[in-house]
Amino acid sequence: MDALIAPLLNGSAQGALLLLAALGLSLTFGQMGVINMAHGEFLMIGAFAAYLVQQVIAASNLSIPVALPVAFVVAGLFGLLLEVTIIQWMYRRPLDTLLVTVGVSLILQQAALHIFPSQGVPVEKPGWLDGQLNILGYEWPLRQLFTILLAAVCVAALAAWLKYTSFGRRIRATVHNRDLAETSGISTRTVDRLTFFAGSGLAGVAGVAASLIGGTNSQMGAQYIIPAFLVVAAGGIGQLKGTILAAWAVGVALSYFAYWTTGSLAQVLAFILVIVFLQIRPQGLFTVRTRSLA
Amino acid sequence: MLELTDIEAGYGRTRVLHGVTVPSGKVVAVLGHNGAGKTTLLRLAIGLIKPSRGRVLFDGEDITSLAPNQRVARGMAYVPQGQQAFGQLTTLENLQLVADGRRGGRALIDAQMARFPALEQFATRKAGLLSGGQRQQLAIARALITEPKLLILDEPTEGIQPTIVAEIEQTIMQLAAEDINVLLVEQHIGFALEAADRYVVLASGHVSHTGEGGKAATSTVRAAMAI
Amino acid sequence: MTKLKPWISLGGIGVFAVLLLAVAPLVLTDHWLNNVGKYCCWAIAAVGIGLAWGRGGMLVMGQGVFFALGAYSMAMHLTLETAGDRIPGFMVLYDPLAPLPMFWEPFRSAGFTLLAIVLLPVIMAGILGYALFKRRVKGAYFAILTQALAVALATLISSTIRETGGDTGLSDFKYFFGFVLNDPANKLMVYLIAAALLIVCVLAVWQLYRSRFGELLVATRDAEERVRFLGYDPANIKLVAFVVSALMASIGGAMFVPIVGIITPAEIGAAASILMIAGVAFGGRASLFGPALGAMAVGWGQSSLGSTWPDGWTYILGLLFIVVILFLPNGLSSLTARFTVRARRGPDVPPTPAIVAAELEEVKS
Amino acid sequence: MTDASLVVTDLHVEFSGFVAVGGVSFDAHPGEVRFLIGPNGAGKTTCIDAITGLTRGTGSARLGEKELLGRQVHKIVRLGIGRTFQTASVFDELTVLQNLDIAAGRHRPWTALLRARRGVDASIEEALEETGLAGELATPAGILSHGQKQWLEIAMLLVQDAKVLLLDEPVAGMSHDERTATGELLQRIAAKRIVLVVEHDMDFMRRFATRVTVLHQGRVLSQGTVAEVQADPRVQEVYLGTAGAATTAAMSVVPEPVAATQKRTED
Amino acid sequence: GDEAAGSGTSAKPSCVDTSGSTVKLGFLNSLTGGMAISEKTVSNVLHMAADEINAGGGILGKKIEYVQEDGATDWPTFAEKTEKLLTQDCVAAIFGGWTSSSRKAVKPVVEKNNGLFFYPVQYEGLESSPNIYYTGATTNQQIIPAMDFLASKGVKRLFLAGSDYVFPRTANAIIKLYAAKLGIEIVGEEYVPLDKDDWTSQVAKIVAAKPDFIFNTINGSSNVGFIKAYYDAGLTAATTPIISVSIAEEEAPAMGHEVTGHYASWNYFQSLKTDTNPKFIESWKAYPNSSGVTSDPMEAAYISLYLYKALVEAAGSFDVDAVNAAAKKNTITFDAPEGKVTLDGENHHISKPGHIGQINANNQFDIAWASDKFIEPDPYLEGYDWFPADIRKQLVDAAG
Ligand SMILES: Nc1ncnc2c1ncn2[C@@H]1O[C@H](COP(=O)(O)OP(=O)(O)OP(=O)(O)O)[C@@H](O)[C@H]1O
Ligand SMILES: Nc1ncnc2c1ncn2[C@@H]1O[C@H](COP(=O)(O)OP(=O)(O)OP(=O)(O)O)[C@@H](O)[C@H]1O
Ligand SMILES: NC(N)=O
Ligand SMILES: [Mg+2]
Ligand SMILES: [Mg+2]
Repeated sequence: MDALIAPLLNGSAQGALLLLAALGLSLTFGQMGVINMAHGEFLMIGAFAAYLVQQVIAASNLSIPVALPVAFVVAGLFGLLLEVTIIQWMYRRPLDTLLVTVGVSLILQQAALHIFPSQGVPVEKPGWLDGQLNILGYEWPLRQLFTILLAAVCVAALAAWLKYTSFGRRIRATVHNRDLAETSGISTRTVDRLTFFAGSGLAGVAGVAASLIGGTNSQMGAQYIIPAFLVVAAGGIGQLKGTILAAWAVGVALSYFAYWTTGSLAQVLAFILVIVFLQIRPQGLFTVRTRSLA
Repeated sequence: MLELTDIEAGYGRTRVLHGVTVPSGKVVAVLGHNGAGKTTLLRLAIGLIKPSRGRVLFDGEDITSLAPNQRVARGMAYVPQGQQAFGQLTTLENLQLVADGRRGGRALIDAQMARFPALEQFATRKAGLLSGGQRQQLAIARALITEPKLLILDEPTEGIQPTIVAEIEQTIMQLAAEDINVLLVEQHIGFALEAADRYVVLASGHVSHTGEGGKAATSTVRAAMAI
Repeated sequence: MTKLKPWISLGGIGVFAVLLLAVAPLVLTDHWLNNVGKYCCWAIAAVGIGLAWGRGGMLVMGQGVFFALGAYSMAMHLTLETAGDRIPGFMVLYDPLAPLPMFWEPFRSAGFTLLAIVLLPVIMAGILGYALFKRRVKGAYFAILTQALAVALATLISSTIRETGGDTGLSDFKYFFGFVLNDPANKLMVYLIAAALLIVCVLAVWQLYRSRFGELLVATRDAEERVRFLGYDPANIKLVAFVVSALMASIGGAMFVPIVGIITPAEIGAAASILMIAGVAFGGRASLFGPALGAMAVGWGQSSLGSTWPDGWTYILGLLFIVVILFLPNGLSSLTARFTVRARRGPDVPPTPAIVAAELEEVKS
Repeated sequence: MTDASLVVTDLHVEFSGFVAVGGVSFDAHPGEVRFLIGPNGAGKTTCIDAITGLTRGTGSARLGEKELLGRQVHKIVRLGIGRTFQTASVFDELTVLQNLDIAAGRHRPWTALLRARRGVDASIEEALEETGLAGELATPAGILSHGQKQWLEIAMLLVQDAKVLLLDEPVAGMSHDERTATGELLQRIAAKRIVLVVEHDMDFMRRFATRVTVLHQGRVLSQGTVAEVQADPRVQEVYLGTAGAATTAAMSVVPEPVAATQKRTED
Repeated sequence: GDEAAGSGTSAKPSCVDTSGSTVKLGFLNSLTGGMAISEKTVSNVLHMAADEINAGGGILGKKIEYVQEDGATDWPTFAEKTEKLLTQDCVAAIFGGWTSSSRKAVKPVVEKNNGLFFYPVQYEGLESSPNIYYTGATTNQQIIPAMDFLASKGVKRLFLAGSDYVFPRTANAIIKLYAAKLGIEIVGEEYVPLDKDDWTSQVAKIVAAKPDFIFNTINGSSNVGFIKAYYDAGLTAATTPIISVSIAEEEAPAMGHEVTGHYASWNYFQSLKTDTNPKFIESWKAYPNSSGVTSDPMEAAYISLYLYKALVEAAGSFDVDAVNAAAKKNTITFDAPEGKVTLDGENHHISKPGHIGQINANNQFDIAWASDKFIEPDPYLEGYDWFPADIRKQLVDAAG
């Protein structure tokens, strides 16, 4: 029983963390076309923000709920800074944003190594996350449940934001044709900044979740970036529901692979799975058809 | 309403416009051969490119350094050349985009849908899937929803079926009558001259001729274009 | 003027060849000559990236994969040459009784190894490229996918310690096709081979760039669908460039092994693959010399700045990425282009509209 | 002529339920400039898309003996079908000569690809003369004017030696003189090839069309000579806009269509 | 030990110049990249030791002038920098490294150039080189005591968790051999790449395997993820304790209270009561950029520089062959914070006390077990009959 149910539950939690990491990318990459390789470092910034909040509010029962919005804002502000200083000059060269942000990511990692203890810092989990939930005889860690709930809340908030506010339309319009959006009266600068803020902020929230699961150190962001991009790509760029499904699928697949093979091989197999999938459906799970030349 | 004075502009190191001045007027037509710089001039008027010399005045205000969206907020609207629409958004979303935040947004949309029935029919279709002419209608509707003081039109009838061309031409005439100013680029000199109270002929980025609308003989303009 | 042009490029290649093959061995210490040899290996891969990315618009972020094919082919051969008829030492502990893994056996043969260095990347890039390009995978998808492939391969090697040496990699080679590697004369020979191969690769792309294929490649980069309507299959055009670039990466990898004396998964993973791109971007992605010189410059920066200011180097490298891409999208070669006669045939790069078009689906019809 | 005619029979194109083209049949022959007209959204571009393999269509489109539907885009091109797009698409960064050279390339052996170009092919010289672009040989296509780009596209079809030229609104955005030049060019070209033009410029059509097919809502509404088609009341109603058009619900502003259309014809 | 430079021509004459008032030494650690997390401390403590030695008059009266190099968490870079330090900078010896992979990259280069490398981290043994001195534990000084400790606790079902690289893989190979001898069943073995934090799937397997102890050879920050996932699953020191060989005072704080009660096997702990330890701790705490706690790897790094000083002074020369000859006399000792260690001149390892510590609420270690005497280094496990002689022979042969 455990062999079937445990990977499913663990994998769902892994998928949820991946989703949190990918959610911001689905905005900045999926909607804006910016390939932000420093997204992982924004996640790291969120985790360090959680640590700093705990330095102020010692009781972790309280500090983590406080850390979530704080991490959102702090990481969001870093994103905003990146947008204003660099990205805003590059909207017409999406592939080049990839290279520029690789540079940003290097700098942020090294800065974190300088500023914080090199071994990393502890982020204490709140007491109310101690314990397990018994599901079909399997003791499922509460912390995993929390990751899933957090992801669900973020997805719902983001979806509502995109769907029920005019903002979603403006983002999509700006992505599609910047000049046309601008001459239609949309302040593309505002759209860009807000989108980037929100996307980076989501990375910060993911960072808090990650800080409860692994180490909080200068290297932590690096392990999320490529899986997160794969998830966004596999889901279909700009497709929220695709991203959700892909994250979950990758998480569960990783978990089953890890259960059947080894941790290292699971990583390889999951990557190959996504790569093969993208061969079959090069535009991801969900696609938008347009009447392009293609 | 809109005055462009001694404009010099271009792309990168290539200069396209050389000291172009466009006077204010109700309906101003800009005429010229392909590549004369008409589109460049309109892009400059709406703020998509910045002049290296010269000034742009709107309603007496110097807007030379304003971004396009700020100009739109001040009452300018722009229909670019080439049937442009937000392909990933539905027809309706294309219109909502500009109607958002305006009073009576829905009514404004309905009015335009009534004007262009194809838009009503394909309201939920992605604009990228519309035919060229349908997209052009959408572009004009999008501009009109903002209830502009000045409408900038770059070859608005290009690729439009004759019945609708007629309608668009009527619309332009009517807008002028409704106290909306128009800056128009048209290849159909006859119509342009009839609609315009002033016109400017561009040739290789220079103003080769200007005049009062209506009166000018088509042949004079043709001659000026060829310079 | 257009007649002169080939001679300018050829002259440049000639100067480059003299510097690498004659001047460098005379003026550099053994240590630095060896370093320059290492940069040459990266430069060989970079020349291929310039072809695929700069001219072909395919941002190949996983050249580490092909670098690895060459490098590990070579390393397995050198390991076996060193081990003689014994099983390589690192394998013993994990399973002392098991024989040499099957896929190692053929690498005992020098001929097979050389063939593998050439054929493995061609076959692999051929299959991969065919699948990707036929399915019209491009832009960011292509970049991320190739990158993921590099990560997957690096992880796979890391996790198969008995078969591949794992994270520690393969090292401690004593011979190179019969030559004793410790002998300075043989080291010099290995260096000269790498440098000569670099020149050959530059010559190869020089010819490709000035050929009709070069123009077609640029056309495909800028308007792939348009090319289709001229009766070409863009997939085939891209495939050729991709395969050639993979082959160059493999050759670079193969020479890296005897020069550096060790190959590990870190040299082929995401970071390494990106560093190769950095060099290309730095030098000028679509120019003839840019990728090679850029890769050598980044390599040099790493060895020298990395020494004088270890943690500072990371900041410098980061800033380099930012400043070059931001202000000099065509790399340093665009600076020199300002001083030379503009007699180029293919305009020098402008990555801008093409890639945007590939990325943000323009609705045209 | 039978061997080289383009015969489209019962062509259907559907987009997830929406019938864009619903059973269109027509044929086009060398020697004529065939026009395809119809209201916006009638399915003209979609017909061309289907013939050129850009969109999946059912029915049949044959060039001589060869069925075109179901083949890949580049294979259809190799059978001699060439097209232009509603928006000009040339290789902006390549010169006019390079553009043409690439277009001419598919007739060369692949080994020629690996060599640099020496001199200018005769076919290219000819096309340059024909389209009046001879002076722009070394100009990057990106900085050509709109009209010149359209001509370059046509020139590319010529060097490609296309047997069929499908031109989607080739004179849109051109000035009167340029239109005349283009029309004359098309007439010359049509002597040896099949030319099919989609256009909304009725003046242009009147001057240069030999035969006209009118599409409406994905079907053939009318077919015949210019005079026949113009006289067809259904065509007038849905497209040309004579008296009948005024009653079309399309009008929120009641226009004077006759006057307007005539004005257009004047210039 | 094995023979020197392998095959081929012998190295060029050394370019080391100690005629002046200083001696150049090379410090080589990863200051960037993933391993900087751990290695920065080692690098820092080397600086402290150099400062101390200089303050005390230097080595043979010559002040240490060090050349710092960054290995950048990249093994070929370790090789390149080693070569550079030896042939360009002409240093008399090199100190540093952390992962076994980095050491394996350095080894052929120091051997080829007949240089000296001092390696300060516990490792998997089965190695020795005339050009390397090992001041961290070999397996019989850390892993075997840990296994004995487990046996004494009556452990029957052991689970092995490690990072996926040479040290954990080799260590576990040895652990499995010894466990068989001890009658401990290995109920599972899991590896996760060094740069991955997520251990949830593997912990689920641990839960399913129902071990009564975990042997942890995970390195680096991956440990944090492991401990967290472990705690989440409801596994604690009370139910299923872990014994680690790479969690020390430096690492434990990043794991908070969730690591409390688990064990680690080391030679040195900050809590050791030796004569020299208080001063060491005090100096370190006062040293700029120090992390405030002392740990085994940094202590071993500290030892390495002093051991070199002792060697050179015994030899009366910086010459590599002279230093090695001095070592052969087996008289080199150093009064280290872990106690008085003695250098084995044959295998270039040092004797060390064995200790098992249990992590307390302050993330310090309470000593749970101590060896009654210093354990002599035995890298090839020659004194252990359960280690197959044929493997040993093959390994020695393969090493050349
Ligand atoms: N993005 C650009 N970069 C460089 N040059 C450009 C660019 N856009 C236009 N040009 C050049 O500027 C000149 C004027 O172009 P513009 O589009 O303003 O002409 P136009 O009068 O609108 O022509 P048309 O009637 O064909 O639309 C042309 O020579 C054109 O090639
Ligand atoms: N890929 C598609 N998916 C859905 N609908 C489509 C698609 N392509 C075209 N259509 C629809 O099919 C109809 C025919 O379009 P088409 O572009 O062929 O018209 P057209 O006759 O060329 O019009 P125009 O003169 O305006 O260019 C239109 O209603 C259009 O919206
Ligand atoms: N020796 C180690 N811990 O790698
Ligand atoms: Mg224009
Ligand atoms: Mg059309």
